[in-house]
Amino acid sequence: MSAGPVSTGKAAGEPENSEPRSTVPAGAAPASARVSDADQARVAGGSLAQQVAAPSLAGGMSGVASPVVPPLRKRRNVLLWLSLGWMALVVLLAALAPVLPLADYSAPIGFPRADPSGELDQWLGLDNQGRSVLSRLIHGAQVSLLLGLLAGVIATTIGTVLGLVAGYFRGRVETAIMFLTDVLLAFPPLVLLLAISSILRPSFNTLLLGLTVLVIPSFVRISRAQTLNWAARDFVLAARNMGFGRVRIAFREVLPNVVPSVLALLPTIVAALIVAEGSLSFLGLGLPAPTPSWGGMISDGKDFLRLDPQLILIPAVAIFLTIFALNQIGDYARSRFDRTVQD
Amino acid sequence: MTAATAAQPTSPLLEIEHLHTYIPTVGGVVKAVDDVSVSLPRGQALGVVGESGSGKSVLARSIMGLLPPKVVRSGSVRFDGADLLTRPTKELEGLWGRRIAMIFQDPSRSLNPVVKVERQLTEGMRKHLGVSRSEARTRAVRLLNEVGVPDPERRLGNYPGQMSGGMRQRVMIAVALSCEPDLLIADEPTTALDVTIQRQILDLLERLRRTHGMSLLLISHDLGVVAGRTDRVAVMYAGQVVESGATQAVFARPQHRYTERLLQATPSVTLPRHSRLEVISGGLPSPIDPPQGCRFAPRCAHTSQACTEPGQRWYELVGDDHLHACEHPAPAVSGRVPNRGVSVVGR
Amino acid sequence: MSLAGSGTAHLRPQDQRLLSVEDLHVRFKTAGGVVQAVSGISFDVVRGETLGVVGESGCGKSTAGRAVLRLGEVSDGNIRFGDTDVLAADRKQMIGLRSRMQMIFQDPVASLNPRRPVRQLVVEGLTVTGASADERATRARKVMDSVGLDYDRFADRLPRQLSGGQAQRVAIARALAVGPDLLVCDEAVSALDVSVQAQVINLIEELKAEFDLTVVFIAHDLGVVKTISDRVMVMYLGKVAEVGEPEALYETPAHPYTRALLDSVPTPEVEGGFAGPALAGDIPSPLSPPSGCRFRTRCPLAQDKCAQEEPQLRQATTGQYFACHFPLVPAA
Amino acid sequence: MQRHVATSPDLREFRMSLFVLSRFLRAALVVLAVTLLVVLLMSLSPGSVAAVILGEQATPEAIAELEREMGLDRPVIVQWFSWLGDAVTGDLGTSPITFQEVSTAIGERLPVTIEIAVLALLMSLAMAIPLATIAARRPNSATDRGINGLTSVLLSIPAFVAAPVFVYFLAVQADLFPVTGWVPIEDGLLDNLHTAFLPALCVALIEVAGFQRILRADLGTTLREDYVEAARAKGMSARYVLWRHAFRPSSFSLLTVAGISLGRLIGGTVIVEAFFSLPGLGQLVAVAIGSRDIITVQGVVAFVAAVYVVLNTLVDLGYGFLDPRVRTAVAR
Repeated sequence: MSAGPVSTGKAAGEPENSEPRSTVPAGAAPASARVSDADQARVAGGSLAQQVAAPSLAGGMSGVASPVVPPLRKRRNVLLWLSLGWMALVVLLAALAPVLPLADYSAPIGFPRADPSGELDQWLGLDNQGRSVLSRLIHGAQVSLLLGLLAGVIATTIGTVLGLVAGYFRGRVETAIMFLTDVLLAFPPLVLLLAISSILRPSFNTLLLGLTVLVIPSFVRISRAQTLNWAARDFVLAARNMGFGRVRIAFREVLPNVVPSVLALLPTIVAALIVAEGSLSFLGLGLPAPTPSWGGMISDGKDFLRLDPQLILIPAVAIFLTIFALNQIGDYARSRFDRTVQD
Repeated sequence: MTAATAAQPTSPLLEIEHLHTYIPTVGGVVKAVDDVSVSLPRGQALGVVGESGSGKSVLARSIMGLLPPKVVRSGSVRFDGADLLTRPTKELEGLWGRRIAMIFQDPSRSLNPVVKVERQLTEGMRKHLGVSRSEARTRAVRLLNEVGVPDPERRLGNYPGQMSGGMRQRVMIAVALSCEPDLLIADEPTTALDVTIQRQILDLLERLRRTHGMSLLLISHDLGVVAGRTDRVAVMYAGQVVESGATQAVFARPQHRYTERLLQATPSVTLPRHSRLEVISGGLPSPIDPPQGCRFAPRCAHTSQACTEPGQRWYELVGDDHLHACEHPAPAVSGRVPNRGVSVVGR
Repeated sequence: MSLAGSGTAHLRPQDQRLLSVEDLHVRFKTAGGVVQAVSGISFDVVRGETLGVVGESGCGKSTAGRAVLRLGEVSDGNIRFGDTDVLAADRKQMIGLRSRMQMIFQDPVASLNPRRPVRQLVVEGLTVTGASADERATRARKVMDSVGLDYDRFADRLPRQLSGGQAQRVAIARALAVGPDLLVCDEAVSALDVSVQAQVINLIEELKAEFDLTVVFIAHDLGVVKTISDRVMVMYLGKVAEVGEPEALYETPAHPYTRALLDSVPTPEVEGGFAGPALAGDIPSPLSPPSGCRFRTRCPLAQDKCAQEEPQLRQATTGQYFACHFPLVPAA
Repeated sequence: MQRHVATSPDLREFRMSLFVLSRFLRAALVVLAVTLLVVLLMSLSPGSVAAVILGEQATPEAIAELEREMGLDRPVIVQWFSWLGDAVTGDLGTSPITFQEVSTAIGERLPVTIEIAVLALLMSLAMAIPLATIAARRPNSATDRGINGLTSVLLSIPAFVAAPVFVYFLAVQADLFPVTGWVPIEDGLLDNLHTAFLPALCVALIEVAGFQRILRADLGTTLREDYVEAARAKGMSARYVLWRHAFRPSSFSLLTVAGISLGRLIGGTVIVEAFFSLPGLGQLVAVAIGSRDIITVQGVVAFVAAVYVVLNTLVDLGYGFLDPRVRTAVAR
């Protein structure tokens, strides 16, 4: 009633209707009893009112109390914190690898396949060439993480822009971009990687190129789908109505809404990239020896499976935990930032 | 509405007393329905009106028992004498569709898009009435005819996507009608439809209710929809009923300040050009932590200390079978209400 | 009078019009064929008045509203705003025009970018004209004040932290900020609850007077349109059925469709809830609209002539204009 | 705007076949582009096939001579056309290393790869479907979260980790399966499955999570639909509603993803084929890449891409036939 004091006409001068109210304490009356006729009184407006039983007084008075319901507690996501902890540890160790007091990853320091012992370098034992497994594990993390992250970030950038352009500007540009995406998707991924690394000789740069190309289509697709979704909303029309140009609307209005969903995909994609890199190394087409890599360590260890399974189990556990942690973080990111999941 | 109950010669078909429906969420417990008592006599139509957030849709689902497991209900919902709140789901499933049927707001979403009309229409009959496939089909054709779906034989083979919104709602009504239920709960049955189609559906509901002797619980945010098509009405606000009574009486002499305001805020086709609408200032109270006493008090212009005392106190307007929970009821002659008897146009 | 459209008899003298639309056609290509969303409608809006546009879904009212602002495709027709030909305007002219014509959308929350705070949203339009940050902040305060939103309380909120009514106020403030002459409200109150709807309608009325606005108010609610409009246009399946002053149109409708619409409005004021009989049948597909009069398939008065000949707009003795061969009120 | 559109059956059929045709045309174009890309990639390779054939002692003149004979000195585009011309007749060339026709080599290896891929797909679906259905029944319950955790674990076991670890525990320690080797299906189905089980399991695990999640998510969405509530309100039991109303509309994305997975698996069994020494396509291509047998690589990649694209197109079309919503949308 924003009109002020003169709205209902009668409101100001109207007598208080509280007089006729029964003096019987409301909740005391039995649920179906009526207040006796003596309590009736004429109300100024002409209506006859009487108080009847109060069906709803709080507390035990009316017979049925409101139910006691504990509110839902926000679940603490223990796995998420453990995952973040593990990733922090891996990143930290990988980053500090050069300055850690570790043996050289490429030089033998004892008997091949020596069992683990108390010394730091031999803490996880030695590999089939007598090199420190711990040192190779930590240095291997460096390569895997760096490749996965770099390829992921580059692909995110390229993929998001391509998807945005395809989804917002439509027409021929979209046809061309989506056709290229389909072509890339049609390549068997591992075969594509194998081909690239065998033709161009495996090096950090060729692997980076291969891995980036491999995952760009995923980002193009999600970015385009998100763009289509957001561009159909009225705020985009409102922005056009304000006189903004198409490029500005695409990048200033639509893009900020698309980015969270795309970024939420990043951890999962990084995990997939680490798997891809591991697979290549496992097939012997990763970075050339003696550069260590987790996939390569498993490959090296597989001939000694019967007697020294730890050579495989140690890198296997490291890979498993890392992928698991990244996927957990990815799940959380998607549930938190991907608006389409919630809608 | 216990007082009203006592006055009824026979027991009502549906009698809800002190119904609470609380929904636990991470932010707190939403008191979606908070101590509601209403009853629906046999063969009558009860309207429930309220704006969004008033709890009217949750009320419908609480009656049925169609709620997620975490939702907590207390009080009682007696349907033909039996308290539905305490019945196991298995037993309720025998009731749903058979004795209580329900139709929903958006017919394009309440029919399964990938299942043909025939199965959606016959599965209830096959389960509850145990009729054969061909018998169910015959009945289905008859039902579609009755609800005014042209060419029913062909329609049975259609998917819902191949029909218009009005046709889909007719099919939904046929589904609801298929086992001759005693009670039909219609939750905003025409909100998603155009006004001329809404009219057709309301007329259809009215006709079927009379020919089948059904009771109807009609839930709507639209006062007009409820006004013409119900015998009794309950007005809900923030999870509670604030006023109830014979529909004519409530609309002619609204007592609760909320009802009064709601009527006045509704733009009518009889209003003169640029007439200033009466508005209800402010917004809905928090459903988690509602104000004590009258929940409308924070938005009301006629409040006193009494309004903030905990609980609702009920008053009856004698002669009208008309209850309200307002400490400062609207005078019978107030605002535009008396003028509302004028027909839309002179014809 | 153009023969292709449904007539232009109802248009007022050129010098009074702020906006005039003549023989507007909008056709969409879909997988199922060509949708005739708007088929040759004409209307005008005089400075300072409110034109209400009513009709059921698919009647083309929103499409027409968007066409006026060039927010949608226009297949054919002529739209003039002041002395500018809207459809022929180049980029630069269009930017100027945009600030003079603003739109309010149905879903207020969806019409606001979810990632921007209210403070930025309300002055979004000023960045086009290159206003300084200071100017924008001052203006934001001022327009928010005009629509009744407390700057300090709402400035930093995001759209999802607003109620429907508050979001619609923000949208109105955003439109006001650029100083428009014309406000097109596309179902601007349809998504709101009755109590909030009344607040927004009153607000639009107040602002109209305060800022000297001309309004095109598109809605499906006949009551809402009646209260707010100086002139009402009833549309059916892409055509104008009837147009005129609200009193004449609501009290003595000439077109059977207008009559049917009014009779379909449920009202607490009449015994039985409705003033007249129901209208049979469904709205036909806009892919293949009926020949002649588009309403004839549902019209209780339809005759052979209605299928063969499209009715043109004529004036009724009661003042309004209608497009019907067999009107309820005789033609003047 | 949803409305009923009556289209004649003939027109509907025509639109449908147009749609199918356009999908296959697109698929053919994608395969063409893949082969072109392969040829381009191969041409970037330092050192030609000729050099590989002639060995390290070959003189540059001899290499150039052989290159001319093989047509490798022509522009890439010309080489592509000539390869394409042969390929459409089924001739994918002859390996200069093994002197085997590439098409014959593919024919020999394909059954092994297909068996592993299909077996893996069936295994993962057999795990994913029950897990998803159980989880969807009680959203956010301990069971739901437990199942989600389990699939997260499975998702984190890549084939190159699974293969040696499973072999160590199930073959070396428990002696349930052979460590490596392959018994063709002709030599007995049981023995064949005995050798195929572990490799298939290794690639199946990582697929489970994807399948489970997509079905779980779709079931979750579907179970919140009004029509599910409406079916419950009819008195249908929760189990009936889950299987007869919710499952089908929820299974379409799973179907798509499974189809794509099958395509991907056919080109992605390289790791297990290498580890378990299985005579499949993956091994063929791995060996070919190792020996720089470009002709074979080119043939296999083109073949696998074609299989992948055709499978995807079929799944896409199958979608349309299974989902009446899509069907009506296209046929309109």
